[in-house]
Amino acid sequence: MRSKPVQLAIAVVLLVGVGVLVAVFTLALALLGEPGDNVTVLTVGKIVIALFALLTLITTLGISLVWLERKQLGRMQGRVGPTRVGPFGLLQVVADGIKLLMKEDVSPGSSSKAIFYVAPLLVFVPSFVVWLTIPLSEDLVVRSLDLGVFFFIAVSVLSIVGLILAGWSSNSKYAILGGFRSAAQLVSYEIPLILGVLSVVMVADSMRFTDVVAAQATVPYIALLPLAFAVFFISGLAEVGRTPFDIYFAESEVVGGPFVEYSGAHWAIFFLAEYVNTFVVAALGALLFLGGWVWPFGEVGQVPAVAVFLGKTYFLAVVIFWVRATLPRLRIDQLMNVGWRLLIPLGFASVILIAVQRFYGWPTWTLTVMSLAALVLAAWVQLRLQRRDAVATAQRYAQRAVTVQPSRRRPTPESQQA
Amino acid sequence: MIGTIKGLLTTARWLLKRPVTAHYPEQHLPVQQRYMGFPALLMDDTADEPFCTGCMVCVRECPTQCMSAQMHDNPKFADGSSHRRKIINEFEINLNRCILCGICVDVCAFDAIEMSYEHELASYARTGSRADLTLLLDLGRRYMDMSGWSPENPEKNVAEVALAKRAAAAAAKAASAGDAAATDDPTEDGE
Amino acid sequence: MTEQQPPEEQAAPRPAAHRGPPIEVAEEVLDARGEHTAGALRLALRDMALESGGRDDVPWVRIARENLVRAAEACVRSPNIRMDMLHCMFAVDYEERIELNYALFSLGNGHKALLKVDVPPDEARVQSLTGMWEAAGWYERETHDLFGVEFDGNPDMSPLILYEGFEGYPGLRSFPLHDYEEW
Amino acid sequence: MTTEQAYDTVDMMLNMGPQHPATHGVFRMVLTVDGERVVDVTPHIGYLHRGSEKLAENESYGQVVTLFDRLDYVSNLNNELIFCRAAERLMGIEPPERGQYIRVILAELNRLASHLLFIGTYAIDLGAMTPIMYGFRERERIQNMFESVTGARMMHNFIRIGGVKEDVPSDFVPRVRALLDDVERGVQECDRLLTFNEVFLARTRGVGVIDLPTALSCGLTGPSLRASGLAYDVRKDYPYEVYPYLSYKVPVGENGDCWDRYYMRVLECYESLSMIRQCLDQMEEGPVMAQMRRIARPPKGEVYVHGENPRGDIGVFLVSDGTDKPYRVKVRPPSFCNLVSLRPMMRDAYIADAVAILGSLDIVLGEVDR
Repeated sequence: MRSKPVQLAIAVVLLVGVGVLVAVFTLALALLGEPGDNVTVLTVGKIVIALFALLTLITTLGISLVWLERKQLGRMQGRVGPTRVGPFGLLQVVADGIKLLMKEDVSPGSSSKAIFYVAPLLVFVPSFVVWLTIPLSEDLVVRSLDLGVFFFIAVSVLSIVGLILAGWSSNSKYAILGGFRSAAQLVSYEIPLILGVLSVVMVADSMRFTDVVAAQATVPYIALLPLAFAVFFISGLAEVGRTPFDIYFAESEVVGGPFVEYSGAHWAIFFLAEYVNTFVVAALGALLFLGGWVWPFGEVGQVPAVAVFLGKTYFLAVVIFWVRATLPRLRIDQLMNVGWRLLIPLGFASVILIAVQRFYGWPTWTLTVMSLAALVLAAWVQLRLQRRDAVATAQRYAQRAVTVQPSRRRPTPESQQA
Repeated sequence: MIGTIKGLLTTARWLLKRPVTAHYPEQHLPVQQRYMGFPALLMDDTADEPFCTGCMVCVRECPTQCMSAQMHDNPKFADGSSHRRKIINEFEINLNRCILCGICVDVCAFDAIEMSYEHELASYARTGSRADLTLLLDLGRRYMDMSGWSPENPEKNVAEVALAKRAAAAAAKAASAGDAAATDDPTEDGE
Repeated sequence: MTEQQPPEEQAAPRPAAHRGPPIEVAEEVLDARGEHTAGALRLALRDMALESGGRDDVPWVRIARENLVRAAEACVRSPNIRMDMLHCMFAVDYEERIELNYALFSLGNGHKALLKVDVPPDEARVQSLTGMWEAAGWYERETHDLFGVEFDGNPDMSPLILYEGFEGYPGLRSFPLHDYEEW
Repeated sequence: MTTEQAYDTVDMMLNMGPQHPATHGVFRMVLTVDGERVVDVTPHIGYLHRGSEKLAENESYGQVVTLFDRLDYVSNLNNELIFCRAAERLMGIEPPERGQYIRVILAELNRLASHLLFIGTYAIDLGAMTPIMYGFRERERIQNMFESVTGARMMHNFIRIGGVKEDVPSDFVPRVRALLDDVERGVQECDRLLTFNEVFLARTRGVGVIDLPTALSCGLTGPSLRASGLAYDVRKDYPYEVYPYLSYKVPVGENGDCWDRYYMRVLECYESLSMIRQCLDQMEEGPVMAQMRRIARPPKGEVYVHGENPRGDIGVFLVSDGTDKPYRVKVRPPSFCNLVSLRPMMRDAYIADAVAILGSLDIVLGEVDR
């Protein structure tokens, strides 16, 4: 254990480091220039530098989530989480990363080497590319596309290819099972995810992230569209494979799924991609439903705006980890049931509700009411079908238990004397 | 739904509680008084020699045969500073094989061996877990200091008491003008 | 470690653990429950029982090995016994004979009994009871591994707890324990 | 024409174990799977076979207790108890009452620890990672208690033939009472976290169903058998030690599915708590060890004794030839026998269910392989 001053000093250094990262990111945006610029060596150089800055930022955000998850899970389980490396174990993830990079990179002898080594990149690149349209604040965005939301969805789906290829090329049974699982799961859950996002787009009337955020200046969409948020959040969990939907790399069943044969740096890339994806889903939730950087203060300066946005994002990430600390994982058929029989109908219900409200021009609060009603209905059905039965069974067991009375009496002192 | 919410609240409650983790190398959990660590040999300070006479009972009774012992004639018996005719010469415990069952302590008639509080004897060499007489006596010394150990049958085993008793008996015999016969001796021949 | 205990415990007399007089040999007798079971068993196996005895509530009946399946069936079918569980099955090597013991339990009627079958070591072979209790399969495989007893009718006699190609039967008394080199 | 015929698919052999996170040690099952469906399962055991029964033939009676410690290494005291009971029955001695109370208290504490471990590992099999921490936290407390009584956290060698090694420390009763309150809170916490959790219910209810006749035929015992609907508990049906002095409940299930097997154990935790409290109330001062010779040398004879372990019905068959070493020791390990019912349970299961079913049997490989 280091002394307090040293810990504080390292914490300050880390904070400054994050600040520098954001500054470098901003600088990179300035360097990137406009797409119409003439391509010269200088612009290419600038773009390369900018991409590196972007990559650094995203990596840092990703590994910050690793730390957050470990720490939070630890505390929720009565443990302390990482404490050894750096203050509060902040540098633990860096140490892990270095360890992973230095490990021997083993691949199965019968694997398809080319695909095997390309697959991690195919998983990581989409989660990197989606950052092109995700704004950290009003101006802090690489390209604020008109179809930003669409671009995000279109690109993020690509990572499935990487997962399937990883599973396929490993030539391992667990990996192929995990690959199939991931294909089934991710493709299925794209639909409710899109439906949830579509609800927001319908209300905001734009696919540009900054417009969506601006439209939430007074009321965040989570208050307006709780149903859409629930659908989006649950399918978002499934999209990034967080518990209870982590079935494609379930340790206790398929031992890591597509990643089972990977080691060293390649595994580290998968790992990083997983957390960057988690961050992306949390950021998307913050942008689409929690009002991004505008709410609760309205429009503020550049730096507080980033802080507000990151705060909301980390809050959602904490909720994701909280769910992980609590729930077991579903089975593949149950996962499909939840996706196709519950989330997609609910997603369509949300879309239809919004369409009706828009068509007839009802006041916006009716959206909240209708959304909540649909949510309550779904919850009621679940309670009725599943929980009531289980609780009744448990009560019956408690009553049915065979009571055993003492068959012999202990000899009391009186009886012994008698 | 309700079950999940209850679960979420249960896990959230622990965010506010203190973790139960012990930071191991800095913080050692207190060892309970009866803790059975690796066996150690104890020293009879009054004669400056181990209690152990090498009678081999523990060696025979050990379920894993992790011990070996060798006795020799006690030079101190000759000069009268000890009542032990035989004394341990070499004693070795293979701590890799020891299963900490405590049977050796149960069978020892001389209070010579005790389960000490030692449980952190990791070493880098494979032979590092072979504890010889010196190490065992060191461990025993540490155990005696930590636990305030005193022998169960001092009149039988502690040299000072036994010698005093013998002297007293001899004096009594001398007083009654009888021939001083050999007093009963607790040691027995091993092997 | 008595010294570490507080003084009031020291004052209490130590239980005279190692000093008591030798205990008389307990007779092998059945209690009421065992007698009840033994009576029912005698009725069911009257023409097959070679020898019987028992201790406390576990009577045992020795039968010839040709009668094993018949006896087991009688134990299962007989309405006042109805041994519904094969609690355990094991062999004891008495060198001149291998004794197979079938511990039969009737959870419904509260009976416990041992069915004993002797097989000669040079021709250790009995009928399998897998048809009656599914549990018999694994016990028989284990007994085959350790004692080399063959069970006719067991569908799967592959080694259970030893590896394929293990030589010898380590459960037998004649199997060397210490001077055995595996690799 | 079915899909199989149309596409000429073949079943895949999936080798689960001996190094698999969910097989609880070195257990291996070869699953024949059709996609995610399990068609057949072949369990393989023996990776941890140490020949305990053979070793016991060459150890004296006192030393055999240490071997029994290592069979079911999460409920050691229950194992010690059953061997000592067998030897005592053979020798015709009965331990003093205080000794019996101490034995029962320790055995029930061990049952609590074992069930807490089960709840935790079962949750982690199903993907929930928190209950194991809560379960282990309480188990650590129980093990601390063991350490203060027996001197060891797991391999105690405390229950001896004729009683227990030594009397409990003077502050034992208040400490255990405080411990029980803590553990009760811990069990409730796990209960709240898991029992009625919707995902947990979905994963365990109706999964791995085994009906009573099959369960009996497979030799299933313990909580797993009670989950199938038969109130068979050795403590109730063939009371031993001081169990007849206690009043308690034997929980019985109906469906025989994984959730029932899990819930039986949760309910048993509460029953164990109540049993220990009764024992503490009833226990009186007195000797803890019967008067017997220093070296146990039972007369010639044989005895079959069984008792209730956390995992089921453990039986010990002990043959003595009159020497100080047993002629033959045979253990009927509950986990071994419960594993026989794995195959009937796995009908129509998914791969994920295979893990859930195996976890619900709560096997300990040290005991399966001996």
